[in-house]
Amino acid sequence: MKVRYFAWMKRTVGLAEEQVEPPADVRTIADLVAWLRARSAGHAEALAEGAAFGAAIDHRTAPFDAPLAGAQEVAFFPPFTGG
Amino acid sequence: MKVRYFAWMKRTVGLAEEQVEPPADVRTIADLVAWLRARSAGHAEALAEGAAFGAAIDHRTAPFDAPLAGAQEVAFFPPFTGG
Amino acid sequence: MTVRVQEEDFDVGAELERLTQANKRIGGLTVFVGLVREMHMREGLHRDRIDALTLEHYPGMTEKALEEIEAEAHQRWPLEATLIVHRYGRLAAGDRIVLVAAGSPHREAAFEACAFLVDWLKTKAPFWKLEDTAAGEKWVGAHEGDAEAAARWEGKAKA
Amino acid sequence: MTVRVQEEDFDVGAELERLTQANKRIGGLTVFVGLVREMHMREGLHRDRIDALTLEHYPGMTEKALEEIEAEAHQRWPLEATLIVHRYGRLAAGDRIVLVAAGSPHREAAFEACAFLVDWLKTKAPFWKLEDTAAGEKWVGAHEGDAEAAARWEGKAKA
Repeated sequence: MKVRYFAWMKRTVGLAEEQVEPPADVRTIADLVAWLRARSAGHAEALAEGAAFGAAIDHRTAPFDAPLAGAQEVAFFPPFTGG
Repeated sequence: MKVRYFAWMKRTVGLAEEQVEPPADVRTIADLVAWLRARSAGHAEALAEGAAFGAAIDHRTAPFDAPLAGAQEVAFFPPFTGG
Repeated sequence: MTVRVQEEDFDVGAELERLTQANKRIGGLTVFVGLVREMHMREGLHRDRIDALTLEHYPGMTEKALEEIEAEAHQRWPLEATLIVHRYGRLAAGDRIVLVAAGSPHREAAFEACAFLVDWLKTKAPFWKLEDTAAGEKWVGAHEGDAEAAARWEGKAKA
Repeated sequence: MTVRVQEEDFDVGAELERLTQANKRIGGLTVFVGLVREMHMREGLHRDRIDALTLEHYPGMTEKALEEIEAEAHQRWPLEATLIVHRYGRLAAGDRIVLVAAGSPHREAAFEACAFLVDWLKTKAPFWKLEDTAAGEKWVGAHEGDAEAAARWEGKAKA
């Protein structure tokens, strides 16, 4: 599964994207967030509890309880500020 | 005093404008309308009671009770349909 | 603040470029372009297509009315730039009739001011439309919705 | 229905000409142009002028999000034509960021749909602004008013 980070989360994690293979008990986005936090201090900071960020599964915004089954690409990003 | 007619009122009166010298007791636009009606069948039809039209004094919309004192140009027209 | 009443067409891109260039305080520009719409009109047994119309106006009063409407918009919203260009004369379906633009630091002000300018010019500027149909000429009646749209800005305090 | 995400500038006049030409059913076209506004930011003792920003986006997701927003507008209003062009990359004060246009037989629909498209793209399309200040880079926080503006269209029935 590919994980991508955008805007300040990319700088904080120190990566634009990474290939990960979480264990079988990582079933939702919330599970993935908790699992990713352990990868580095940057991950822990960017994905900290209470931080304002959202997620997408395969290019579509998804809530944190969305199941990861079949996901090719999961993205994390701060609130959008376009327009 | 110049009197001007626009849109269908111009066709109905048969004139785009005319120079008139109403008597001294014609003090308001309403007075002028009543006085102009007597000028021709076209005037009477265009300026008939109950017809939907408005007026302007010297390029500014004015209510029918507006005084004519000092007016150079009075205009009569149907409701605006621009834009 | 610019108001123009003209017979010839206008170049939307060039007008907007001129309006916003050298003003870096504009964050949002809202623009309205009114066009002659091809319409089908039913009257009795007849069904006519309206292919063209003629816009008559009141030279002298028109400019004054548009300038007052524009000044009113500047009173109500923090605007950096406004433009009204209105055509008169004969126009065919697809032709541009009017261009209205309002630029502000904030997009809400730009949107509201542009809608206000369009609503008020429809009911307060002396223009009249004469439609050409196969059956002959027909003066367009005032649209009830226009009076309602204009009225929603009456007495509203500055945003 | 057209959505484009691009680094290069767009030509407003040419875009609108292309959008409306050969469609004589459009009576009103409402357009929004978002521009980079020169801003002054106060932080502690410092007062910085923001002269430029960098827009990052999520290729692939951005286009999909904009297309969904556009499709939603067509569901809600009788639209003949819509266009969204959004830039990314480095932009200086005065530069155009986004062009949104909605054309309809009726001006009310054109105005509402254009405002809707702007409100929703601000909160539902994956763009992020990074401001360049003399003191360094600063990611722009989400604007509370944007969420409110977007929310006013939630659950609204078709006009």
